[in-house]
Amino acid sequence: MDIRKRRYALVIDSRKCINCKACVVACKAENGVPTGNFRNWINADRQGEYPKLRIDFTPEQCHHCEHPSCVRVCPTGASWQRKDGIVLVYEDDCIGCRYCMLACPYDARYFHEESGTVHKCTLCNHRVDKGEVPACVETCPSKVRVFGDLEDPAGRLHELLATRRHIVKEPQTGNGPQLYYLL
Amino acid sequence: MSNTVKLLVLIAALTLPLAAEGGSDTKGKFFFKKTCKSCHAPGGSAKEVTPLSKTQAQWKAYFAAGKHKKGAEKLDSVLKPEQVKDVQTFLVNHASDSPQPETCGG
Amino acid sequence: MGTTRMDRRLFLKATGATAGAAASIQVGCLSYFKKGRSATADRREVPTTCELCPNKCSAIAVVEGGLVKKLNPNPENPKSRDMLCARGNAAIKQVYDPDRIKQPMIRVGARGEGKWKPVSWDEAFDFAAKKLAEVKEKHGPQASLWSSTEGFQEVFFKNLGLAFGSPNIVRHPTLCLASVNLAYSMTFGTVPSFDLLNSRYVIMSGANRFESIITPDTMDLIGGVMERKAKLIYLDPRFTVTAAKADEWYPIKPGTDLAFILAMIHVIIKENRHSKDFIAAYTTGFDLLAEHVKSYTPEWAEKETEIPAKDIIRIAREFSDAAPRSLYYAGRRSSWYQNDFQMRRAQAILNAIVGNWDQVGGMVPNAKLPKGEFLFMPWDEPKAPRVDEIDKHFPLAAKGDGVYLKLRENVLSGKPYPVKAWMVYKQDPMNAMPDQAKTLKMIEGMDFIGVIDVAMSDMAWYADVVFPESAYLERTDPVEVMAGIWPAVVYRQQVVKPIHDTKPNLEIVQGLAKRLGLSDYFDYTIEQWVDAEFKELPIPMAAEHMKKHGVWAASGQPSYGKTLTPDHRFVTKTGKIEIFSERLKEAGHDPLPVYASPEQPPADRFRLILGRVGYFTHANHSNNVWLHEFMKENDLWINPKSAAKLGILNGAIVDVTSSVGSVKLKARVTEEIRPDCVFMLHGFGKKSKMQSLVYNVGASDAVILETAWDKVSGNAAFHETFVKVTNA
Amino acid sequence: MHEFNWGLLIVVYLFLGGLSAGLFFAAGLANYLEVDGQPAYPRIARMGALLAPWPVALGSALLILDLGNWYRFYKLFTHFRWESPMSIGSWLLTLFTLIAFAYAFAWLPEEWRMKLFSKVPATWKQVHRLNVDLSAHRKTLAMIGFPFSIGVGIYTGVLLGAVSARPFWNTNLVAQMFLFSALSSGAAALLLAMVLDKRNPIETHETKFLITLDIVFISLELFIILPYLIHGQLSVLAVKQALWLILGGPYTVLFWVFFMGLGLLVPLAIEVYELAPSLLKGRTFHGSRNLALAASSLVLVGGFLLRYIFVYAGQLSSFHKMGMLH
Repeated sequence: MDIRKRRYALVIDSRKCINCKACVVACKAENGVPTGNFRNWINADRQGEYPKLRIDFTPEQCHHCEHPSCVRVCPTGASWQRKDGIVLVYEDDCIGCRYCMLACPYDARYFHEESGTVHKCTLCNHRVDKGEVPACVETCPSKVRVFGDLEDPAGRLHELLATRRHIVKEPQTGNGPQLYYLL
Repeated sequence: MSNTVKLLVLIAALTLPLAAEGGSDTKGKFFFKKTCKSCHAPGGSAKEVTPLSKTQAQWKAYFAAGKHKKGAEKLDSVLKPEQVKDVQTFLVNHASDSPQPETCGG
Repeated sequence: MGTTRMDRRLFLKATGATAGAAASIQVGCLSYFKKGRSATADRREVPTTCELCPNKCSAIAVVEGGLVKKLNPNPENPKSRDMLCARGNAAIKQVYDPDRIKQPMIRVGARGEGKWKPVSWDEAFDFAAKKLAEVKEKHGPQASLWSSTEGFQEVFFKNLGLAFGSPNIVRHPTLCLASVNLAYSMTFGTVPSFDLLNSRYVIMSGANRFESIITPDTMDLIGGVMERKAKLIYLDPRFTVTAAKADEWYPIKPGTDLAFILAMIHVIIKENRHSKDFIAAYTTGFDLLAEHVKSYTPEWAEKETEIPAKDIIRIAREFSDAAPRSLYYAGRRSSWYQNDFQMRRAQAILNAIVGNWDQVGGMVPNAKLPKGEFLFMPWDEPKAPRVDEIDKHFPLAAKGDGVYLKLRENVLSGKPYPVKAWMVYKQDPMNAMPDQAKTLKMIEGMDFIGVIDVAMSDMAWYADVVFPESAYLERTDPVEVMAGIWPAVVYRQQVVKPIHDTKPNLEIVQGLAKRLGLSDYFDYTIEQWVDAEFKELPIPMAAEHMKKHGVWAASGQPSYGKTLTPDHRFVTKTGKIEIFSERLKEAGHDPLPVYASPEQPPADRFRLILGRVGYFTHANHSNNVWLHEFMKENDLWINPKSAAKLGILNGAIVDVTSSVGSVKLKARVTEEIRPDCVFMLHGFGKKSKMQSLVYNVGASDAVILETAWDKVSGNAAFHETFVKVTNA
Repeated sequence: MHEFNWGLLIVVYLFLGGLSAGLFFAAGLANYLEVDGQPAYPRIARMGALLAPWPVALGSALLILDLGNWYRFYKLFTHFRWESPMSIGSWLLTLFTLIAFAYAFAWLPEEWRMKLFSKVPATWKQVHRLNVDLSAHRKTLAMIGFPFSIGVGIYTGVLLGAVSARPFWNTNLVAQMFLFSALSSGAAALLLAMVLDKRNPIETHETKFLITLDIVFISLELFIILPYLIHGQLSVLAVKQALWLILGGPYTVLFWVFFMGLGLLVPLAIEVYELAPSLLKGRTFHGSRNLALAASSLVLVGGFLLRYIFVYAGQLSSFHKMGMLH
């Protein structure tokens, strides 16, 4: 097995996002997300006055932060982070206090009524571990999302982040978000 | 085809009655695919033929001549007379200058 | 496999290439690496073909414990570009929808009352066959109407109608894109594809490609526009997602697109920017066109369209400069105005004179792939003429499709002959046709109505007998060749067994045929049919390949310019691209597009415009729980200025009234629409209680739309209705 | 993406936790104050001691009920995560509750204690070993309990204040605000209980003491709320936008009219009105029973509202959503 260090992240070219929501449904199917809850979604920011108008779409989900506040506040350690950066909830330890939901600057978590625990984007770790890409990335028609390993210097992420201007959202929270939005 | 032949075909086409009345397009397609296409298919024993191979006038002329195998054989020997009429209807309806607006699906 | 394989990473690199590398043609990068498919005892992966919209994307269904768990995109199909859209992903919920029709049903209450008796298939077949036979006996076979929508199994349904002896097969195109198809067919002899992947300049009239449906065109264009390789000019009275992504958006005055196009042609010819060599070699009638457009100046067009003349001139120049890599995009659903055909013709002509035919980044005639055909016994031609009198009124239109609205008029009037039985496959005329009251009247006049569908559409709700069709994931369908720039063959095979007492359409058709004495014409199984089709595919072990991969694409290398040889004959009357059309002249239509100002709404009315959103397909799927979450009802878009005048507040309930009906909708007061228009989305306000999420929620546009059609193609014109909006 | 993941149960829990802390603190303080070597307020000390453990016990029960999996609450104690305020809080709360119960036990009158243990079966020897007189250790227990009570008072604020994702909460002033509100609520609750206890009518000096205590705590609370508002206005945009929730947004009326007005300023005015003559002019303090009732009840309502407003408004505040809230 390859024991090279990995750091998974997503680069998002949100200019290409057309709000088709394929990613949202793919995630629902892949992860059995209940009706009314979402692990990923698309924000639409509409501005201007007729006829000078604009709409900006930005896909959102867990940012799999470097220093995730959700993991920090969890009283039982149920919220945890893998070495490769993926932030997960170990359901057996989750008592359902929902403190992590308040602590997430992106509102990326939801309470699963049936299990009484908190669920969130897993970056499709079950797929990633098989060498596949997350369901949202795979299905995206306009290829807004690029999944990859930041530790791979030859990887697509490095190339994009080196050549394109980008931002992260709410860096002031100190969470170190790992969803990179291209400008 | 030499130019002379082309010319002759053209003259023939213009002088012959233009319509093949009463044939069935559906049946024509069936017999064309079943009989003609058994040889006139890509990689078949004879040159590929499709309705688009000729114009309406050219098809009519061809059927008026009623010959097959470069004129060596009568069409009647391959298809029954009624089938010939059906095939003619089909080929004329779908000839290279026929009005056949494209549709969607189906 | 003979296809060029390419790593996804490389593909992204290729599409992400900078403008500096603009000269490179992006081809051959459409098949990616094959994803590892794991197989455990309980888990199967079955390739299939999506049916939720007409694009036919390839999908790989993941089955666990006998249930479809997930649909993944199949990278091998160039036409689905390794994606599935929201609808495609949500197809699982079509199968497991609690509202599905679970067994055949016969109506017991009044029509539309919703009282049903579950019956066996035998009972349903016997009942329908008896009714059909009665109508045939009394009024002749032509008294039956067979209407259907595009789909792999549509052919069987259509054939049943024909074998039954009815000429009255009526399909969806005249509610859809018949005007485009006819306009391009009349000009080029075929409807080409648009090479948006390589185009540098694209103009779209209201074709809302980034929002209403997701196809390769969507993906190619968004890449091009966002990587600054292509410029997109977009005309639409409404600020859509496409408008938001376009380089320039013009809220054109509705119905005046033809003026814009004619002015562009005027500028291009006046400034000598047309492609002279191409025109000389491949077209006829250019001189007549040059004369014809002399009066259509940009200044004149500015008054008509409200687009500044200087912009029209600039766009015309940019368009011709970018040629042949420039396109006036044809659009999909197209039927807006009564001059729609001529507007599309003008687009085709504009494209022709800049010489973008069969060029990289231009319009490309579709490449096809050979496929075998199952030869079944042919029936006698129906004896009666079509009830819509297509030969008389629309001699150029596609005969096999019929003209829907004219057909309804004639059925209602009983002339030229009565139509008393209506069989419907996969279609919802209740919502698809304007003026629902008329459709209801037509329903009332029927002695018998039978509907075949997966879900209980509004049409099914009004039927006498409902035959539940198996969902696409539950059945095997005929093989389909997808012609295009990158042609492919796709196959839909059964993924899971039907979960309810449903049947594939072929078996339903056979059940009816047997009782109608028509079995001889349907004496085959779907497997035989499909095997015959596999036989002529130009690949070894075709059947095995298709079952394993679900799709076969040619090398992925498109070829351009095949028709640009001196001896190529276009499938037109002259064998050339017909700028001037003798055939149109013969049929009594304008041989060159003539502009007439559209009627404008009076001061107290608005023009109602319609649209689609890619979460739903027409009136379908708004009841799909995963898609319904994105849009729970439709609303009425109205500009704040207009709303203020009427005292309408955002979110208030308003009455929207036309000459044929009235609906209630929530007002969405938004800057994103012209002040003289209001907009509503299609697909809500269902009458069927078995569409429980959208039953009586929002409103159906069909209730208020007035009947109008394009003069040449007979295509329904959906933007010709003026409505009054008042606080409810 | 539900807007409110924490609801009324959490509000009640935060309020009750603070109330216990305040009760314990006031009671402990009363225990330490002496006049001529004699406890100055023994009845206050006892009343507070006996009341203190119950609110927090009830509050903790509510908290557990609010969990998605209440039976997994024990997992809070199989882990200790120093980074998580909730983890620290759970331990703090538990220890405080135990101390508060022990302290209450130490204040239990002899006959009550005997009566209690008489109900325990004689065979339960281990239990009977607990039947000891702790009254001599009251001061020690109060001393141990003080930091815990302050800790619990602060913790209820830190629980919110530590959430960096919510600009409405994320300032160190929230902890102080909650602490002083807790202490004030404790004093007010004691006053209320003493006034309501008709068998042992409250004495004037007791009223005076509790009112004085409450005035001090309310004033301190006000001195935190003002900088909270001012600082927020001068802070980064997100915090400023978050404050809009109580400065024009949906919680404005609740905050200013009900919390600041009825819950803080009105009781403060009543208490000052009662105390001022004796303090400034040296007149005898009378202490109106009705005014004491009104003031103490209003303080409790205010304490509850503060937590209500913070729990709800705080959840609405967010760095990326605030711009769209306006």
